[in-house]
Order: sequence, then structure tokens, then C-alpha cells
Amino acid sequence: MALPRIGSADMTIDQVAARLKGEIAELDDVRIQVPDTVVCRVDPATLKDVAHRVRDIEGCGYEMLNFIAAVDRGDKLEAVYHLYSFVSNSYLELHVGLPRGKAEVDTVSDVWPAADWHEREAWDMMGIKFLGHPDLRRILLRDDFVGHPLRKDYADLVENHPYA
Amino acid sequence: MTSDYLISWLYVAMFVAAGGAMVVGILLMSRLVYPRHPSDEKYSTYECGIEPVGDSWHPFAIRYYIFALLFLVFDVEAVFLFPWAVTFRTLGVAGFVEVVIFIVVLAAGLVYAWGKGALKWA
Amino acid sequence: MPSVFDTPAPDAALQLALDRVKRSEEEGRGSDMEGLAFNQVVVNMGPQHPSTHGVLRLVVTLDGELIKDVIPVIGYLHRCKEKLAERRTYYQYIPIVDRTEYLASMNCEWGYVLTVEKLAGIEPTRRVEFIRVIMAELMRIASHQVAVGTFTADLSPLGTAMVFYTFRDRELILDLLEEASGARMMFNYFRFGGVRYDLPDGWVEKCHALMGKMPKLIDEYEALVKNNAVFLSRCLGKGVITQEDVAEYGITGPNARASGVAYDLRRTRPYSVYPELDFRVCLAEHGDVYDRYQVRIDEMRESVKIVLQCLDMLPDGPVQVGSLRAPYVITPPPGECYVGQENPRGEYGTYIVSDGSRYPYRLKYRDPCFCNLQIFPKLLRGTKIADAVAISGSMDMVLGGIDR
Amino acid sequence: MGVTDKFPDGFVDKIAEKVTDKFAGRVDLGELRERVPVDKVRDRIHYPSLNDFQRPNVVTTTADFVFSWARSRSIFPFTYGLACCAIEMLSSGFARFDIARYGYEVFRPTPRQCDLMIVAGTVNEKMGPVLRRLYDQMSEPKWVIAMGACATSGGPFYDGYNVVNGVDKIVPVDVYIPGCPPRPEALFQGLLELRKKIEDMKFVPTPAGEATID
Repeated sequence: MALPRIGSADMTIDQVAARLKGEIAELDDVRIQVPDTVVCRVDPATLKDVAHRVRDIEGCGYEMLNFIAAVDRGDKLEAVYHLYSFVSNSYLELHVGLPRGKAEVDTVSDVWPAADWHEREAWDMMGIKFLGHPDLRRILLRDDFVGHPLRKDYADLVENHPYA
Repeated sequence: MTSDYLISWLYVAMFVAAGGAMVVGILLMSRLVYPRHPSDEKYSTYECGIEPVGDSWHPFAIRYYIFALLFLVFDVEAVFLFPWAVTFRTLGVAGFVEVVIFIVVLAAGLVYAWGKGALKWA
Repeated sequence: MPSVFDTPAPDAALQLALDRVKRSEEEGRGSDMEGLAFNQVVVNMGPQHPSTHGVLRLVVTLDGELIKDVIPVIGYLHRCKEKLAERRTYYQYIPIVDRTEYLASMNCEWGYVLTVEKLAGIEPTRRVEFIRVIMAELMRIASHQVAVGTFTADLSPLGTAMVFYTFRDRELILDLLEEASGARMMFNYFRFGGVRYDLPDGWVEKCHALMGKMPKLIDEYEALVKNNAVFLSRCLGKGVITQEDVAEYGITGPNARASGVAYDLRRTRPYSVYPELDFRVCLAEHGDVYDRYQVRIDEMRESVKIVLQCLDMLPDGPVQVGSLRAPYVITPPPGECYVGQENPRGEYGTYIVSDGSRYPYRLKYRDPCFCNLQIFPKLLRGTKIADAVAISGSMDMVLGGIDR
Repeated sequence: MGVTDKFPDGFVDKIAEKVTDKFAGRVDLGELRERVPVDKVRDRIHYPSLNDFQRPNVVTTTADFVFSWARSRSIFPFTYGLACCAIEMLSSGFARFDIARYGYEVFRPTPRQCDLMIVAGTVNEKMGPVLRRLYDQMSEPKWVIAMGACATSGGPFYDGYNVVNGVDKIVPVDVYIPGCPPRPEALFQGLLELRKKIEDMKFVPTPAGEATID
């Protein structure tokens, strides 16, 4: 089936934000980052359900996942899901805060298959475990690499490097 | 009378001896010169830089055999065409017609194989 | 010293492939050949392979000539760019961004500089906008020339001739870029709110002359392979990407436009002066290997038109906002921001989180090839090895971007 | 001395029986791994070689002249492009800069058929063992050129947690080429440096302390 023409539902970004806020209650602190991005926070427990509903809203469904950025906010880790909607031609950022010790969240690779590698990279670089991910392996680093380098408290030990 | 007959065989013998000597000479000379550092890593199988896993001693798909067979037929045909091509001018039209028949027969074989789907993989 | 003969421990990807083969054999799906028990071979189209155009490794499970399963393994060129962002000031980081997609470094610099300018609220002058568009479109032509050249080189004998044509013309473009910025590939030319040097005098006429010649050169490329039976038979109908795949796998750039999705950031999310330029978004409808090649050829022609328009509309004015000293030390206010930019391979952008200091707090790349590569297993299952080479060539992967 | 009587008795027919099993059913040949250790056989046979001479004489010096001239003029480089330097190496192979002027244009993809490994790009720790194995699989005489700042010392990514700071930590390097990426002309200068190095290779070096005429 063909994708909708881009920007066919010509809604302004405020209408999109209002629509999202009305349709999905779990999004809190919905704000707009001019000119085209709706930013909001989501609770990790309800992420999978929100993901399904965000993708399937008719009118401004977010069919494409751009990337998942894992950010180390010091006290907690944060996974930023950056989505794009063809119909309303707008971006949506879901910020999911995770406790530093047990950083676990449900996978969204069944909602957007593109998430498969992004989640593996977030696991590899930041150590966020995605429950239910089909094949959570390291993607960029060696299989026997110890630690998650993008964490702020990552200590670069010499034993970790065969050719140091 | 028999001497020039023998002499012509002498030429053939000399030709074969020279060829053989050249091959053996080159092989020996290369052994005389090349640096030899045999090591296990050097003799490991090359697979794009990764250590291959698993045994390569297992039966391959049968279709490779059919492709090899077809190749063999047409390779031999090419071998037969070389001497004909050398003496092409002296053979005249009769030689040409014979070769055309030879090629047509083999082409029929190819058409049959093609029709039976031997060339299609799956 | 481990002897060659004891079987080495396979790494994770190889082990995964071997387990899948074992499982498929236990379930009796060993091989599609009617009843003949030929087991499947797991082979590496490894990091060092002429047709993967870089250090991409595909663990391929083969059943004779047919590919049963492909597991891409990346990371052989991972240079820790996102960690280095935390140790370089915004200004020092520009050369590192050049080296992510080394075939289109002008566009990568622009992707990074756009985000930092939006974060820091810097507005470049009009002349700079036009210079940036010219440089980016020239780089798009050069990048597509490499992509199309190496792609056809793998496929047909006449295609190998095409590589020589495309690289010969790419040198002409690199001469222009070198004259303007001083380097052939890694330019370090963009600054926040400006560019490093103004265009040398006589450059505009040279660029005009080359762009005048370029359409004829592009026709030369097409003429080589347009009705070449070997090339067409290997490209038509192979490796089809449907429109759902584009949305599901987040595919952008020529690979998406070949399937008819009109997602071109220069039109859907216009930045800089693109709204004032008229150019066509090149689309195709089947999304197979030939369409991806055709879209790249059309985009080269469109880029020539864009450069010609920009050369005519090039205003005068300063090339650097504020004094030359200002851009060296940038401390954008705390916050985060992402601006996508149309790179020859897709949507390229950096998501930057800044905490008000001189160093970015966190920098994440949105790399087009990383997302485009995810559809490889789906595309390659069930095809033959020869098609795998054609499909991987048509996806135009640059491993510097994938591995970051 | 036939090959078979070197084995313990019954070993050969064990192999024969195993092989027939292999083709009859699916007998795993795993335990045949410890068949005759090939390197032991190779080392025992000693072929005469030019290196056996203690002092250079007219034979080795003419051989030096001929072989160093032949080797230095036609080296087969190994297509081992990693990153941005690979694109410069690629464009040095085409019409404008034309590596063929020096005789090095035959880029071989397999390590077996090449003499020179141009490491063009950054080597990281996941690529290290692969690079070492490819270097081992190349046949002597072989040389390595570290092209670009990344291969020489890690380049702009020297402080990356995953980057090997210089290829010489993995393989012995003959020529280093600075630049990031070095222009094709710089690559050619590196190749000419290597040519000088190959030209004064000798089969039998003159013993230390002996005066040489040339």
C-alpha cells in the first residue's frame, strides 16, 4: 500500500500537539520545539502501549522512527525516540527516563522494525537493556569489550584494549 | 629415405624436451630464489579475514555438476576448433561446411539443455 | 600458538548463523532441493571484500547459489566519534564530522553546522547560504558519481568503463572544491554562521563552465549502460523496496525515492535557501536496483540545475557573521536540538544535547546508511549471490557513517 | 620411502574406511584433524637456495640486481581500503593520477596474490585480528605501507577508546605516508620510497665490517 502523501493533513504543529495530548493521556509535559517538533516525556512502563497508539493515530500517525538517542543525564539515563509522521510532516520526540542502575525498557522493534539496530546500539554504547528484543548483541564494539563507553562514568581500562 | 623420417621425429623430440626442460627449470629456479617462511597462519584458509568455521568436506549441490558438464562439452569443442582455425584457408569450403555441422550438432545439445531448464538454478 | 587445524571459536554473529542452520536442519527444512540432503554453508562476505565497498561483513548462509539468510556485522570502522564529541569544543569537532560520510563531507559539515546554529541562534548571511548550497550540490554530484561508478563496475564489463568516466569528472569537481576550500576531500570549510574563505575570483566562471559541460557528461554515463543487456538483466526487478519498507525501516534518500516516497528534506523540511530554488524531486516507482541507479543519475542533473541557479543568484556581502574571532568559542545555551539535512545517501543530522559549556554534552548522529542497511537481510533472502552484489552496490553504503 | 609406511600401522586404512563412510552417510571427519602435521613434512625437506652462500659472489649479486629490479618495478597492491584514504587510493588508480605509471595498478583483492598491503584508513580493535590474519596470509616477500595519519598513529581519532594508535602495533610497517587523507601524489611518493627500499634488498648481505666496492 502506498504511503500517504507528505503533509497531506495540513495541520499546524500546535494542532498536532493538541491532537496528541488529547488522544494519548500518558504523554506529559508536551511542548513544541519550533518549527516542527513536538517534545514530550513518557513513562517507561507505558512506552510500548504509547508507541502502538502513536503510530496508529489516523490523521497524524508517526510511521517512521528516525533514531533512538541514549543520553546519560547524570542521575538517570534517557532514551530519546525521534519519530517522523508522513501525513503531518512533523517530528515527535519521546523522552523516556530510566534509573541508572537498572536501565530496562520494553523494545519497540515490533512497532518499528527500524528500532532493532538502534536499540542494539543503545545497549552497546549506553547499557540500556531492551526487554523482548529479538537479538540484543553488541553491534559496534568487539564481542569481548567490557563496559559501555558512552556512559559518563566509563573508565577506559588498559586491559580492555588488546593493542594498547 | 628413412633418415629424414627419423629426423622429423627428432624435431618433435627436441621440441618436447625443450618444453619440459623449460618448465622444470623455471620451477627449480624459483625454488632457488623465493624466501620460504612456512607458518600455520599462512596456510590457514582465506575467508575475507575471518577464521572459517565448519568443515568444507561435505556434498555440494547437484546443480554445480550439471554446469560443470556443460562447460566441459563446450571446452572440448573449442579445443577441436583451434587446429581447424589454423588450417582454415587450406581446407576450403568443404572444411568450413564440416565445422558448421560440428557446431550445429553441439548447439542443438545446448538448446536441449536450455529447454530442459539445466541452465536455470532453482 | 593455536594450530590452524583446531576449529577456532566462532564469534557471536557466526555462532548465531550456525545455530539457525542447525535449527533449520532439525526441522527438516535443510534444503529446498527436492529430498537431497545438502547442508547449508555459512560463509563470510567479510570485512575485506571487493564488492562490499568498505569494511561491511555479511555472514551469509548459502544453499548452493541461493542465499538463505544474511547477518550484517558492522563496527569494523567504529572510531568512537560520539565519545570524541565530549572532548572537542564545537569548533574543533568540525573535522571529525567531515570524516563520518567521507564521500560527502561538505553535506555532513552542513548537517552539523545547521544544528549548532539553530542551538546557538546564529543566522548566516545570504551569500553564505548560497555558497553552502553550491558546495553541497557539487558534493552531491561527486558522491553520486562514486556511487554510480562503483555500482556499475561490479555488474557489467561496460560498467567498469563507466567508473573511469565518473572518476575523471569527479576530479574536475574536486579541483573546484579544492580551489575554494583548500582540500580535496576533508574540507573543514563550514563555520558557525559562515564559511572559512570567500570564493576566489574567477571561481564562479569556472564553476559555470563545468556545470555547462556536466549534463553532456552525464548523458555519456547513461549511454554506456542504458541498453546493455547484461546490466539490465542484473538490475531490473531485483532487490525491490516497497513503500511500507521505507516507513518501517526508516529508509531515506535515493533508496526511498526510488520506491516513490517523495521524502526529500530539501522540499519537505526546507532549510537554508532551498525554497527559493526550483528543482524537481526525482522519483521512480518500482524501487528495484535499476530505479535506485536511475534516481541517482536524475539527481545529478537536478543538482547541476541547482548550482547554475545559485551561481546566478549569488549576492555580495560578508562571508562570516560577526568578527572572525567569534565563531571559535561557541557556548550555546543548555538544551537539545535536531535538524535533518539531505545528504546524498539520505537524511543526515546530529542530535546535540548542550549543557551551556564549550563542549557538546552528547552528540548523536542520525546516519542514513545505518538505517538503510537494516533492510539488507530482508532484501537478500532468497536471491542469488550475484544479485546480492548488485543489491549491496545499489544501496550505496559508506561505512564511515554506519560505524561512526 | 613411500608415504604410507611412515604412518602407524592401520592408520591409512582407517582413513580409507572413514572416507567411504563420509560419502556413504554423514560421518563427521572431525577426528581426522590430527592427520599428518603438514609443517613437519615441509621443514624436513631442504631445497638448495641462494641464501645458503655465506659471502656474496657473482651469482648472488647478479641475482640481486635482476630480482630487485623486477620486484620493485611491479608490485601487486592489496585492495585493503578501510576509510577515507581508500577513496584517495581509489582515485589514484584512475585516469587523472594513474598509479599505472609506476607499475602498481594491479590491485588484487586476495592476500595470496599480492605483495604490498596499503593500510588505507583507521584500524580499530575489531579490525586488528583481521588485519593480522590477512598480513600472515600474504606470501613473502611482502611489504606494508601505512597510508594516512590514522594508520600511522590513530590520526584525528587517537584518543578513541576503540582505535589502535598506529598499524605498527599489529604488523611491521615499511613506509609511513602522512596526510589525512594524503593526496594521490603523496601516495606515489610513498610507493617510490618503498621502491628504493626494495632495490637494496640482497640475497646474501655483505658480512659486517667488510668493505663494499659500490
